[in-house]
Amino acid sequence: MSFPLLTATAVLPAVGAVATAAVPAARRTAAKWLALAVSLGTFALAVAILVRFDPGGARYQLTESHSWIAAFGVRYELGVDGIAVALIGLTALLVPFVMLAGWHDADPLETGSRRWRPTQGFFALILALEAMVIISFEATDVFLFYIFFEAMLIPLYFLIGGFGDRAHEHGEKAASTQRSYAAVKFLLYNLVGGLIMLAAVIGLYVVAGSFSLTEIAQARANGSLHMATGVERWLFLGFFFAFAVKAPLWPLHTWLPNAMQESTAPVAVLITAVVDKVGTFAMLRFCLQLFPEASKWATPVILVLALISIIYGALLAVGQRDIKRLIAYASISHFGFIIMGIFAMTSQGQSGATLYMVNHGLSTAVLMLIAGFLISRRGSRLIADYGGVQKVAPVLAGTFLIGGLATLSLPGLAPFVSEFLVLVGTFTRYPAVGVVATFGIVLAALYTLVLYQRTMTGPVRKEVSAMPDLRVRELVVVAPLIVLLVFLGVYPKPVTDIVNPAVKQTMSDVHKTDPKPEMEAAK
Amino acid sequence: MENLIALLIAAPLLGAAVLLVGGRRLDAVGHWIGTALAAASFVIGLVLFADLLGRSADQRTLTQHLFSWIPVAGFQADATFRLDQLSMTFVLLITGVGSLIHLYSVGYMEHDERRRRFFGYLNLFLAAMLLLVLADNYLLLYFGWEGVGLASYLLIGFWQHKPAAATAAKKAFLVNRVGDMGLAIAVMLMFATFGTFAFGPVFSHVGDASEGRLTAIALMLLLAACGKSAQVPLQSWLGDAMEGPTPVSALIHAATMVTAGVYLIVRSAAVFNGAPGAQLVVTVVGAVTLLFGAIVGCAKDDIKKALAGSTMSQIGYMVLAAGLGPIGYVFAIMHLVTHGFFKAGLFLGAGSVMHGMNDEVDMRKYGGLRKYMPVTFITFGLGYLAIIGFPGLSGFFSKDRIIEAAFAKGGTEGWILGGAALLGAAITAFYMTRVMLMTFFGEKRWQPDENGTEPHPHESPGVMTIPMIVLAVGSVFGGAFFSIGDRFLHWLEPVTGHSEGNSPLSAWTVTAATMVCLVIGVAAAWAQYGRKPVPVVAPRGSLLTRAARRDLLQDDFNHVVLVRGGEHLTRSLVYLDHTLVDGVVNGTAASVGGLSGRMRRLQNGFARSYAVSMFGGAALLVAATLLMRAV
Amino acid sequence: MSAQLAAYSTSTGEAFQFWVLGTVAVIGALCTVFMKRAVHSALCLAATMIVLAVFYLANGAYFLGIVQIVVYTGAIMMLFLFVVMLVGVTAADSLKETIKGQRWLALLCGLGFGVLLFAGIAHASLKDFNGIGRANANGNVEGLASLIFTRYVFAFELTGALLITAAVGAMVLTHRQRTERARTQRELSEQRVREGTHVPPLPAPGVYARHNAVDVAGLLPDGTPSELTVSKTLRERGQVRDVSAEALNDLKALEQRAEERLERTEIEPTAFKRPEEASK
Amino acid sequence: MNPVNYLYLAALLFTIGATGVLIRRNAIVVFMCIELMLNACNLALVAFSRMHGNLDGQIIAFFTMVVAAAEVVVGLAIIVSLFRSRHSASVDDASLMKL
Repeated sequence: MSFPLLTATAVLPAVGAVATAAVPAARRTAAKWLALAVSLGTFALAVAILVRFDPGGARYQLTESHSWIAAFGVRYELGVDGIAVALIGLTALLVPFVMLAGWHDADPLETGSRRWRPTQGFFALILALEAMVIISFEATDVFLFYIFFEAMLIPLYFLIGGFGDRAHEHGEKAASTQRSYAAVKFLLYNLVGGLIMLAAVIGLYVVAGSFSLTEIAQARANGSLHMATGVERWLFLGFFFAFAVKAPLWPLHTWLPNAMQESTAPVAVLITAVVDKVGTFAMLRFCLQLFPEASKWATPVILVLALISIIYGALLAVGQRDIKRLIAYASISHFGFIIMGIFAMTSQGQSGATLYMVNHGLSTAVLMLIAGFLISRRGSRLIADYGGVQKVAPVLAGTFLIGGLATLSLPGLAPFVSEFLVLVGTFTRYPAVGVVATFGIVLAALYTLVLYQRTMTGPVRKEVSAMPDLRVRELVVVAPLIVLLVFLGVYPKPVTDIVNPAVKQTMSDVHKTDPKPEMEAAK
Repeated sequence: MENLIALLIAAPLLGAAVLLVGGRRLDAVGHWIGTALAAASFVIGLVLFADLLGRSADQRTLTQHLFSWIPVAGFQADATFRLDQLSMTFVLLITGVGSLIHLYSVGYMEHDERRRRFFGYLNLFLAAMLLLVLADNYLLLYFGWEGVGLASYLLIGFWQHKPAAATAAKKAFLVNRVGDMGLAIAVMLMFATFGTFAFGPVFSHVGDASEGRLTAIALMLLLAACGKSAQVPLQSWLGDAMEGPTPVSALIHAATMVTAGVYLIVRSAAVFNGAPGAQLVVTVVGAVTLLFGAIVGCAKDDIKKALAGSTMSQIGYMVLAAGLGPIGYVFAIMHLVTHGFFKAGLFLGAGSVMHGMNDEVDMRKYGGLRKYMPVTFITFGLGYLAIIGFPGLSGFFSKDRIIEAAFAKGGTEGWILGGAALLGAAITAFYMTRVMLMTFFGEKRWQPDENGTEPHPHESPGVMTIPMIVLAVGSVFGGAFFSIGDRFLHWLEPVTGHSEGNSPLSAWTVTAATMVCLVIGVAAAWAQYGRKPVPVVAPRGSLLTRAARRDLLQDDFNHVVLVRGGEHLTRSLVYLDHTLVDGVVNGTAASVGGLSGRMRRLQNGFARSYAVSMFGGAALLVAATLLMRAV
Repeated sequence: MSAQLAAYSTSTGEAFQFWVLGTVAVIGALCTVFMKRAVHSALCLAATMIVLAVFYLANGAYFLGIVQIVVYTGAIMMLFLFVVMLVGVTAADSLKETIKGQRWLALLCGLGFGVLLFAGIAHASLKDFNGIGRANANGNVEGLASLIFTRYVFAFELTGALLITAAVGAMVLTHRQRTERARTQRELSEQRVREGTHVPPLPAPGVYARHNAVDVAGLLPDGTPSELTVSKTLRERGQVRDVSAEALNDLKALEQRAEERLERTEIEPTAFKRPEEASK
Repeated sequence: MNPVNYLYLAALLFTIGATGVLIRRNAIVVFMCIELMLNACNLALVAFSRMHGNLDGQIIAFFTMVVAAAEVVVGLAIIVSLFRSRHSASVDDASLMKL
């Protein structure tokens, strides 16, 4: 039997989390380095997956399968397709940067306390989260996926509720109240979604008699498993609701701004760039594959909701006064694009949506992490408290602008490719939807440039006049991400090559083909 | 030879990367690196040009395939460049004028501590602009299209510490984005119609598509062109864009970027030819803009804004010509090129004036500068003569052909369009004469500023005057060089196609009418600004003047409808998001909380109370068991 | 009554015994619930248990019957009485209800539950029954023993462990460890001086000609008894004997006798009502 | 007479005991009522034993007694220590478990 690469990729950070948590209180620097080393090791394993993965090969590769709870037919089944490989790569790539960015975020305020070990906790929780996210990307057993889909709420809850911005305009007490509000809100939203999904998971087992994604999909494909239309729709809705909460789709989005606003920038990055991607990923992998007919049935409504997300998120981003909240609403807009791409049911749309997941992870990471650096310097999240930063910290402002340009999908940066694919993919099937969604790119320019203008340009405000520029550590975090953004914007082929076969499979799952161009259709 | 095409772009791109990433180390030499790379691109352009000239007319299209950019099933966007006569013309214009302006900027930006970055942005612009004109498909064109938008944004807002500059930059980007949206939709429409958006296949399959589709595509392309070329209704950003350094105004907002819309229309000639309705809209947009810009140009006291109005108006001519179809394409491009020379020259002259006048832009505070800045005066004056269409100079040839073509459109439309073009020519003569008179003639009107320092007008250094001289030469001889023997027509015809319209008026009649208009315009300006001294404080002016000073109320309209309305919309949405969407959830939570608060009272802490409920529960269980039995 | 007979059927004798003793058992149970004093409740419960022991015997459970009397009534109930002596007597346990609606709810639940149980039993078809005779053929104790030490041996062992644990637990619970040193008399007196209350020792109980006990309060000069003179425990239990009236009566009687002796008038002595009869 | 009557009696005693638990506040009396309920159960078990003609019911009754003994020991110890700390044996006084 070959080396269980997928298991190793998930287990390494899990073990690392335990080890990091066990580092004695006084040696917090050692804990940080340990965690960073583990995350880099995980990245190496992810690269190994990437190398071993053969885009032209079987649908699920590097599969592992072991019996787990025999009584219910629950199996420990792992396997990755191109979409999963891309997202695992993204996750493993971002975590080391996130750690570096949050290097000092969890240092205890008063030193010398022996029992208080927030640093270890912070890094251990990040690793634990990484492990859970990776295994949910790998799982091809619905039950296994469900467990980790839910379990990742636990570390995230503590990350949101336990670690906030160091300086806060309303004082520490108010900050902690708002933090716990945000954490509880996050938890409740996602738990409700998860519980509804659990019902659907059980329902699926009752109907299909198995939790195995591959088995069910196969049985559906060859007609040996017939689902009544009503049953399929209900099950689909159960799954979709959970993913829509996590993604988040309007009107289930309100937890995200709170969570991102109150958590530290690295955690906020983990939320949008990594964890929320599990939701959109699962729509592709589970909703479409298990319930193709119901997916097609629900498409009109979902497209409308996605459209509302796009426009609504962008409009609200324009109206925000808080930098992080603004980025959160921008993300809601972008998730609208992703979901739209998935449910447009064209290969451009779905490839675009998958690329979008990766690219949005990178672009939000850049923007959010730099916003975090900015906030930690000034001690305020309010846009109005800044002005003229460009003059005192040109590199910070420049990288922030690049992050912003990526967010508004400027060609040459990675998000453009995916956004355009999504738009084209949607347009060919639903022209009106595509046209309305295009307004989103104007609004994206509006909120990004307004943010940049108010914070970075204009006369230098007194409070920011002594602001230091990006430090080496911060530059090390940002620069590779920017390079990657540019590279994937100019040459996205490496990712599309991995993604395309998987998308082709998904398209055949839902029995859809791309609409023919009008010209050929006329002939 | 094809492989050189990528180098055209690579040179300035390399410059941008080196200058922007290189950091302070390059401060001392950065501007020379930038200029050298721009010049290198120009040289490569010349080499390619020579190569093209060496080929027969139908062999003059070179393509270079670099790599597959976005390969997704059925959607193939390649990084492929296409060099034909049209793009060659642009390459030479962009790199030539670009190199000159780089050189000029070395002097103009000498005292700016961020000069290195300025050159980085200029190089970035060159790269993006070259990408725009060299792209072989619409998506790559879109890449360049937004790239120049970014460069324009960065350069307009170069002096970011000035809030006006930052706002103007943002405005320019946003208005351009609206246009970009049009281009994006056009690309999607092409993909949905033809299954591709590469130039070759699209143009060859135009005949297979329905006219409705073509009209939709053409109108979306027009929207894009309106945004980039500052045509009505998306023209409002150009005036504000003058907040940027003057070389930027010369390069981007006069000579090259703003003409990208014309390029787009001419490049998509095949599509427009198939959609006569859209062509009509194009001509209307062009005609309206040429008058709009001209009127605005008459009222502005800011020398750069007056020139910006002029730019708008001249591009209006080009769009008008492009909308006329095969009879106008060539002349649109020809006017574009000559305009590139003289307008860049005019802007550089304006920059030179500002340079000598402590960055004063109000023409009412100039006056009599011809004595202090002879070189600037002469070059500016030649540019002036060129733009008003003085016989023999560039503008005369190119504008005259456009007016002719407008009449040649035929029918009522032809008369209206031709009349508008003629009227525009008169107004052009008026406002340019006004600029000339207010700046270089009359008495000196400048005064010491608040700090008591009086400006000491002086001629600019050589690095600045040399480009001005070169451009002036171009302005004088360009038109004649192109027109004599119809050189330009023959050069460009294989790409755009050409047909002679049947003008109701003979060529000489049109020329004569143009001359009459010219004289009227100049005379009117002389009557108002030459004969009597110019007041330092602007008079209140007529209703039209006041409206024109405010860009014919376009900004006020935008402010009231879009900005205010948008603010209200977002604010109410933020409120609704908090109260309604969040409120529903929080309300559910609150009601559960209230219910449990009431339930909590059952937990009174008395063991006996709990025992009662337990006992009651047991009784219920017994009852349930009995009932089940009974049933 | 014969055991053999009880095994197969119910004789008239048993019926008679059931109705008589059953009534006693129910009355005992009711008294357990409704007697005001815990001691009385305990005694009533003991009575009920003894009746139940008889019923066990009547049902052929000889071993259990004996155990019921010896262990339950004899040991456990005595344990109850001890604890009652320790704590229960102090609490003036009124039957007045303090929790709103508790009594009604309790009665309702009880009634409902009882009705349901009765209905359930009536519903079950229990017309015929096997006597215990065969099971008891080798003697009841032997029968039980053979079951306990075979089939139920694990449960039996477990109950043994349980008993030991319970014994240890009881000891742990009732064992009181002094957490602080007991204060000396000197410290106590110093504290009293500091607080300014009762610097001298408390007054002694009343000493009378016919009453000389610690539960008799001393009289203040105006003839009312002083609470301070008796111990706190007695006060809490309400066992202070007020002999003031008696004393006054005696005084009256003495005066009257003196009057008679002196032959002043012939007046019937007015008897004071004694507040409480002392326990004899 | 039908031995079912024993069951009726047991049910009656059980109900009385349960009601007592609910009504009385003196912990000791409450405890006695619990004992009454246990005894009622034992009576029922013994009656069952007779009806079924085997000794299992008696065995269970026997175990009940043992467990009851253990329970009484611990329970009374709790009452004593409760009384010591609170100077009261009322169950209503031990109501600190509410918010």
